[in-house]
Amino acid sequence: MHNDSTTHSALIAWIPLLPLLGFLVNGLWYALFQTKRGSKKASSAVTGVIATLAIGGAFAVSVMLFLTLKAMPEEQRALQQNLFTWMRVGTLQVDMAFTLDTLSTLFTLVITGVGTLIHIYSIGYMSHDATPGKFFAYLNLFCFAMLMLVLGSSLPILFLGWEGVGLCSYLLIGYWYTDMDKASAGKKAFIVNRIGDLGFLLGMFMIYTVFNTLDFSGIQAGMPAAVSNPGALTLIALLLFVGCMGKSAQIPLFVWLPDAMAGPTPVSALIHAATMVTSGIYMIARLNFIYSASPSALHVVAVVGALTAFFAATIAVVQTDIKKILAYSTVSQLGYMFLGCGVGAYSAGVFHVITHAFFKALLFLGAGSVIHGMHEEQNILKMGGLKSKMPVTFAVFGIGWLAICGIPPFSGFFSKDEILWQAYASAHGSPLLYGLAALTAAMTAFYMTRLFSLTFLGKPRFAEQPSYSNVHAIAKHGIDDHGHGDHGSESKKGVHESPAVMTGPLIALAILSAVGGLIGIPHASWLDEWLKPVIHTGHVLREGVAPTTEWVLMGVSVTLAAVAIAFAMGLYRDLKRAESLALKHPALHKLLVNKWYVDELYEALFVKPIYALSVGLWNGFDIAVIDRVVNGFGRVSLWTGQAARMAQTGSIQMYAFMILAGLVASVGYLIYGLV
Amino acid sequence: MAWFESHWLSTITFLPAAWAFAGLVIPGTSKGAIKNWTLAGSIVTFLVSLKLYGAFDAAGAEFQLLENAEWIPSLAITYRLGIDGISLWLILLTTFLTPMVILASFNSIESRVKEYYFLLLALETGMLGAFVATDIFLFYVFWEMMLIPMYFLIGIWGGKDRIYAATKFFLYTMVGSLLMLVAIFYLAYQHKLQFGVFSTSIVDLYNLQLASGGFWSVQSLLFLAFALAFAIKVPLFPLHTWLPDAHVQAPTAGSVILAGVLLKMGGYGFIRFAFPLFPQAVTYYQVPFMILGTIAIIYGAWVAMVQPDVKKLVAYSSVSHMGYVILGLFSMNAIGATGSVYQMLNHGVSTGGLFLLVGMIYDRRHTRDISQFGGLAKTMPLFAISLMIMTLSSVALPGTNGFIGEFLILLGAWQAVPGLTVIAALGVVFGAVYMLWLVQRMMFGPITRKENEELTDMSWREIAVMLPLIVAVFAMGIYPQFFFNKMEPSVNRFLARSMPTAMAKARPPTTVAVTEH
Amino acid sequence: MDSSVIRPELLTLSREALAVLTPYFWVLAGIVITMLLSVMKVMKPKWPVFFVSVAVCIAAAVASAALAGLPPVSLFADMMISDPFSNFFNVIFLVAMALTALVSLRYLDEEKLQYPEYYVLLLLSTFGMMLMASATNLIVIFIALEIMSLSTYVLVGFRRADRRSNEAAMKYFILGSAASAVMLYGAALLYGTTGSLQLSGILNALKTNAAVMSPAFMLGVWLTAIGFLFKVAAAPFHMWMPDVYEGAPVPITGFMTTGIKAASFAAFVRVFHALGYGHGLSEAIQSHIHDILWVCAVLTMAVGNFVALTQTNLKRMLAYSSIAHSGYLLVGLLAAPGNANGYGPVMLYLAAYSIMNLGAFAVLSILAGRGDSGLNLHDLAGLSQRRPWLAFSLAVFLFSMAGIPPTAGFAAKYLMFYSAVQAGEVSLVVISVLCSAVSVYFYLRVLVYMYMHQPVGAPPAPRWSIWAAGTVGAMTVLTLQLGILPSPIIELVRRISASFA
Amino acid sequence: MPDSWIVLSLCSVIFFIGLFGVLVRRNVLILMMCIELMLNAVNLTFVAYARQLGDLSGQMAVFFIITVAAAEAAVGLGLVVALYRTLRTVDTDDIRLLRG
Amino acid sequence: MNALAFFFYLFAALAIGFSLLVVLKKNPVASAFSLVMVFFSFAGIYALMGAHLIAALQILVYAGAIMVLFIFVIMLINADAPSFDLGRTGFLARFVAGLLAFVLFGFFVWAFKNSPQKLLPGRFSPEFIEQAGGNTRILSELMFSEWILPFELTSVLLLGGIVGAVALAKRNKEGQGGTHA
Repeated sequence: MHNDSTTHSALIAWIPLLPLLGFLVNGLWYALFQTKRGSKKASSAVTGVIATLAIGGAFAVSVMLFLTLKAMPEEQRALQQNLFTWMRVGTLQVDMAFTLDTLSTLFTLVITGVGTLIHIYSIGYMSHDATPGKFFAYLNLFCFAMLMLVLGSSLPILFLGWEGVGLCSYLLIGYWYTDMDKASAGKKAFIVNRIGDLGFLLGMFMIYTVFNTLDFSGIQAGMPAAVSNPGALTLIALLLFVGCMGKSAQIPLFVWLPDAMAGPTPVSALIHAATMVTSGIYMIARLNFIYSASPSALHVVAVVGALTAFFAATIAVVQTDIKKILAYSTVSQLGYMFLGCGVGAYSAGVFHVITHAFFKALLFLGAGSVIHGMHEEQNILKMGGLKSKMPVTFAVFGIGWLAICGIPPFSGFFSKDEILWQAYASAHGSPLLYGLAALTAAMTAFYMTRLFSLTFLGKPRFAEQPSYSNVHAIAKHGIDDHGHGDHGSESKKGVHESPAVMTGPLIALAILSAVGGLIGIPHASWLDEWLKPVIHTGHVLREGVAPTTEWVLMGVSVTLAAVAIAFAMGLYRDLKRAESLALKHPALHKLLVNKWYVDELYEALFVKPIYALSVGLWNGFDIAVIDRVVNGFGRVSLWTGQAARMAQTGSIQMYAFMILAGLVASVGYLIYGLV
Repeated sequence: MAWFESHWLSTITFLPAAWAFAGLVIPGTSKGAIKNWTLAGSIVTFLVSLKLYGAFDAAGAEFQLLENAEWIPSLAITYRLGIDGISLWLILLTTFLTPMVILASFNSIESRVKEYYFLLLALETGMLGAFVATDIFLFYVFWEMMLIPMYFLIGIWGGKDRIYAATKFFLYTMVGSLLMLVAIFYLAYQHKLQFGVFSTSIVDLYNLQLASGGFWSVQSLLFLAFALAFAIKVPLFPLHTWLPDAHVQAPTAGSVILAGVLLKMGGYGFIRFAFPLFPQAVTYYQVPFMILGTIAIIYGAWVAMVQPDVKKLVAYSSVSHMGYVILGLFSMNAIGATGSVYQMLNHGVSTGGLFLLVGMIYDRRHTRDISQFGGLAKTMPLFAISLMIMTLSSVALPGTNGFIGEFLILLGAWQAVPGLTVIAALGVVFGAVYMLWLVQRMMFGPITRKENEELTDMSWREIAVMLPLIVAVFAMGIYPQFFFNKMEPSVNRFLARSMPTAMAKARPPTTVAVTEH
Repeated sequence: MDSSVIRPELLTLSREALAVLTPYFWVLAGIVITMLLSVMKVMKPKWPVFFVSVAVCIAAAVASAALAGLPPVSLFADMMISDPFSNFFNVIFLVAMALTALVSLRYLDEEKLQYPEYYVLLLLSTFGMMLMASATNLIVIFIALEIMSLSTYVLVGFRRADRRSNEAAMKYFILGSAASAVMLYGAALLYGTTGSLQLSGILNALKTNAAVMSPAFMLGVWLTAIGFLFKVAAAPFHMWMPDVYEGAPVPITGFMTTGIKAASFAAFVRVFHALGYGHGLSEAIQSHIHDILWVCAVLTMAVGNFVALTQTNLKRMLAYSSIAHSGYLLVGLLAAPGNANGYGPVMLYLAAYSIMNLGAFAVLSILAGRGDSGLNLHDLAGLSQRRPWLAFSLAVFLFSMAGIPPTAGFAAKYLMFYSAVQAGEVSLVVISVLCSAVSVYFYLRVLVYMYMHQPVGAPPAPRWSIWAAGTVGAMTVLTLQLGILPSPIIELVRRISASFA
Repeated sequence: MPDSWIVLSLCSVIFFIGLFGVLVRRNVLILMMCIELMLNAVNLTFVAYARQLGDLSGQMAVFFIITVAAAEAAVGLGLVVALYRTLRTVDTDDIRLLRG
Repeated sequence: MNALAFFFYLFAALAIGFSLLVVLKKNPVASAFSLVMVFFSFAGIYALMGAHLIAALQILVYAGAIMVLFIFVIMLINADAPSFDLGRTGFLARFVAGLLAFVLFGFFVWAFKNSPQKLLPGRFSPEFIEQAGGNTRILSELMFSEWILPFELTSVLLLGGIVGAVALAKRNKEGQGGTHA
């Protein structure tokens, strides 16, 4: 058994290494043979298959190890692998070591599983791209980093993955770099994340000063001693949460995520919906013992989560870009997850991570399929009636829609309801939080329905022939980005269903979204059981909360969702009424359309002032002061020289006079000394 | 052969110079021959210097591969060489970078080739000498001799304002080092007073007991004299203004050597001399210097952000990065110090690489104005990849060398002065801002100028220049332990020396503090 | 008849006295022979005169070097002494003289000044210098100084048809005579207050009789000092120097910067020593004279370096730099009593300075055009391409003057400031090094023109001669050699100054 | 015979008159005369001291100084002649070419 | 006030007066002749002090040789025209120069007054000189014994003077170089 587990432990490294391998193969291939001018572009099939095999292999290993874990007795469900010592300086010791426990195994499964599907999907989606090698290399690199993040057995390793995924999202958002907006979107994502990472770093330092180690096991071991110092723990928890804000797009650092939709849709699905953005929840779940030890920190997490959920939902209500809507809904759902963690229901948060991974990936890929079919059209106002045009997409999208709206028995219902219940009932929860969450749930249902109906139902609101925007799109993207080099010929066929290679993964995800919730049926939650070794905190109810209330709330949320759906269905049967509604509250509408002017605010508060300050420092201090002082020394010396030159008049009398003056002065001093 | 066995350091130090003199026989007209000869020389030096890695035993004595010969007995000046785990890596860095800059200059330098390569090799000897010297006078001699070739490299093959830049560089450094010279006299004399004999050997000077406490104390003044010289070299805010000019005007090789090695002289000087010689003074000035380092980090990053000239941008980024070095050194703990030493190596690799890349693009477009570029990733993908990798190393992405250095430095500084570290850590963000913005402006977006459309990608020669650096970036990022293993004992010794408590001193600053309160 | 008045024994020279006098005899013989050659018109005197003067110098130099080891011998009733100190300086003078002759040969041809008197005067002034270094009687020192000066006045004005040369000579003469009058007045006061003109007598009087230390004595000390300060061009008595150096023929300028400076310092050292500086005899001398000299040194360094920044004529720039170097030498002089090396640093510095300066002026005399034209900075533009080795040598000399390793100048400065710090003159040393940091700028400027500018116009064809080129080469090698291995000469000067004090 | 300090003061009067002359006159010949004045003052000092010291080396000194003065005058006047040849002037205001 | 003193003051007055004339006279010739007068009065003082040989030399060498040389040159370059160069020195310059000179003079006088002569007199007392054969004899004897070196050196010095004068004064053979500015 033990021997067996060690042999299995040796496999852990392969989970991240396989994608890394895929990255190297594709990347080097690309660098060596695809960069020469005029070299024939590789087909997305070859590179795509390589990449898919890499991630697929990782998935296989994950499954195998998952089964191994499952086979092990509950209390010792954890596999360790230590590759080598990364840094050993003074008392600091960081090993390049992996831990596969019940928490990380879930994440590896989701990452590799969903990842595989998205890879497959991308083969079709990127078929027209000029540099698929690059794309798949990046995708694999991302999976590698993400897996490092969840497998690392110490904070620095986690941070390695943490920043690695940030890098990949930067690269993939700016994948179509010839478009300056997309490039800047990538930069924005990286930098906002960096701000979060700053908090993460400081959190790590704080942990090191308190626990004198950065290993999760070590930290956990140090907890008993550390609880005596709640202030430090709170500080740690909050600093780390700043990191989560960045990575998981919470207030105030969420601004990058909507822009991140500039990337190819599979990227949005994988990175900005399913995996990367949830790493914040992973970390909190991972360090749940710290958070549990600091109620105030927990409360902050909960409040921020709830507010983010609500805030993002409000914006999503009025967006018209299909991907933007999904993006904001992602932010909102992430808020849910943090709310869950914030009320101490870590497993609920993790649960929602998993279900959300399923249905949000599904929704994004569906949207991608729509966009693909609509030739780069992303504005839902220009869609409609796609039900008939792309039935498969319609069907799977529908499932995703129901899932996110929280309609039983779809996965979203269970996870979201768990969170709602905990928000109300948990020791850290409160009716207020619940109310906000429930309201958000309703709004979610509303805007998702809006999206769904405007896209698939009703009559088409677009010309059969490629609209101007398509041509525009081509012109904008040029030949090498999201391809459609042969757009003209394709557009003859007009709007069309996507190929099987894309619909296949969609169907798979649809099934998952449908049944995924079953792992967390209330009171029979396999997930809670499974996570016990990592998340010890059972659900303690607030006193005065009757267990039966749970069923009531369940009913309430379902009703809310249903009502919202119905309302939206009715409202968006024809756009006129919807717009009239918008016109009734122009100010509010404007505010929401412009996303509460948050970007503008940051621009005015930070970007512009710092830039101006820097220019000022450069011209006003570096050049005008320091350098002037430095050169001033030289200039003064020269002046001194010139002045001294004045005496050198060339007249003997002058020189003799100087001699006499010197005589008088010196003799005077002598006499003075003698007197 | 036996002679070599006992004189590895002399061999390595003077090999380049000897090679250069031998190269003088090649007629100046046959440029190819000169280039290849020089390249061969630098590579041979590198290979020989690899021997040091094996020869140096981390568990062994403080200074190893010792050489000790009479030089100026009348002044008790000896020819003393030796390396410890810190200078070992700086030496290897030097010998590692030199072949690359030589290779990089093959196409960019066409006039007065012979002098150029002669000076490059002479410069290498100067730098190596400064790193191996364990006699402070010998160190000073090499330290000054380094200036001369660099002065000519900037002044002859530099850009438009090369003469201004070269003179500024020379004078700036001279002023600092002359005051250090006075301090050296004083130290040697102190040794005479305390031990009866003059000595300039640092292992002897380490034993000096110097009065401390307050600004006017001997230690503080001497420390400031040394610190001035080294701070100028580092360069530490606000003494950095020579750097942008020198970098912008210098030819590529000059910039790389300047950033890669010469700046390290400053940090190395602190480690080897300023800290162990004046422990109390170091404690006394710890916070001020950490503050200066922090300012340098933020200030350098901000000013770099708004530079229109890409080379100037990289130059200011050096100011920022070397600010980390100072911060880490003055945090006075193993983590910070190790991080600083490592950061020096990183900076040599990453900034060196950046300057090389800038040089490549300059050779093609003869401009360094960022606004002249844009969308280059399309025409020169390999260049884009290299630039991206160097950028990542420079923004300290985990997995690259930069992260190790900055992580350790900040962690060390956190343990010393947490509040300051919060500010310094902002440099991590701003570093990302200016580097990524640079990449975006140069590489991304549509191609706006048609000169950029026909640019050729990196040639095989240029790939050969960059590849070792790229490998180094990741190797150092993934397995730093390889370097730490040799460094650790030396760093610990250095810290033990620099701790005022380590030696019973006339007036420990703690008592001063007590009396002041 | 009181026989105590006449002392015939003083009229006979002992064997060893003759032995130690050989260098002087060599030079005297040279003077006589060259004069005879110049007056009798049997042949064109150029070559014989040249060879004779060089030969005697070499012979005398060898003799002095050989004598340098011997213990001091005082001659002519203590009027002069032949000790290692004097012989060390004799070597400097004689070498300087020989090299000047070598450099001058072609120069005089080009300038159409090939008169034998030139060499006679050179020898005469060298003779004067030698005596200055060895005289131990104020009057003898004065006469020696006059021998040196008179012939130098003439040499400065040797380009008789050139108004600059004339002007320089006239200025030098007027101010020089005035200065020597001042110095003589000082001598008179010293005589009056101590009752002796012998240095030994003065020192003896000081030591035995406290009453000697009177205001008049102090005036005497200081006026005498001023005489020397004038000769070494210490501020504020320096102002004659730039004009004279610029007006004089290049080789003569080189000769003056080395010979006259060294001779004056040699005599200065002797007199100062005799006047009790550093014997702790009197607070007045120790502190006040020290203070005044301190100020003088600072002024000198400052004026020399700062004004040199503004110069564009190489000759004049080097003149100012020579002033600055006098300042450094004064530092050494001040510090001498306080440190173990005594006057060694001063001697080493003078030696190193002579070497690099002779080299530099040799280069200039090769570069100079008619009437010493073509010595402006821009005339040097691109020299490194036209004359790489000439440029290299000049660069070495300039680096040496700036005190950058590994050159003689650095070794000398090192020993000098090193000793000064030991003597507790830290503030003075700091000022000095800052001044030399300033000096780096104008030395570098020459390099900038030589190496970093492209040639402009057609500069005068260099006046090559095997002799001049040899001189430059030798001095370059010597500069570097002293810089890299200074130990032997440091040992030497130490021994000498020990024996001297 | 009056006190020594009176005699010495006489000497210094003459000396400084000479020095003053050097400062205010422009004619080279007169400058040289002023210098002769200074030398004479020195001579007198020597003699005065010699007398009061009862020592003859002072007078010896004067003897030599006179000789030196003669030689100096010879050379100086030679210079004046040479100068006059080239510049046709003996006025120091006309020899201010070298300056700065 | 005895005769010695009287004559001393007389000569002193003459010396001062004429030396002032030397400085102030416009015409070089006039200055030259006043200088001669100064020399004579000095010779007188020397005589008063018993330095007979010096007095004689003063007349011979100075008044005789040197001054003749001066006059000769003045005539040679016909510089005997009165030159108003004194006027060209600004009043301020003259004033400051005079002031400084006077201050310095003050210093010296102070110094002389405060430097009492405490040395015991040497062996050459007047009576000793008398019985040893007189000032001149003793001087010459000293000159050829103790002072032999300076004596010889003066010969070299004069030699140098001659050579120098010749080198300067002799006409150029070939049209010699140099820049006639």
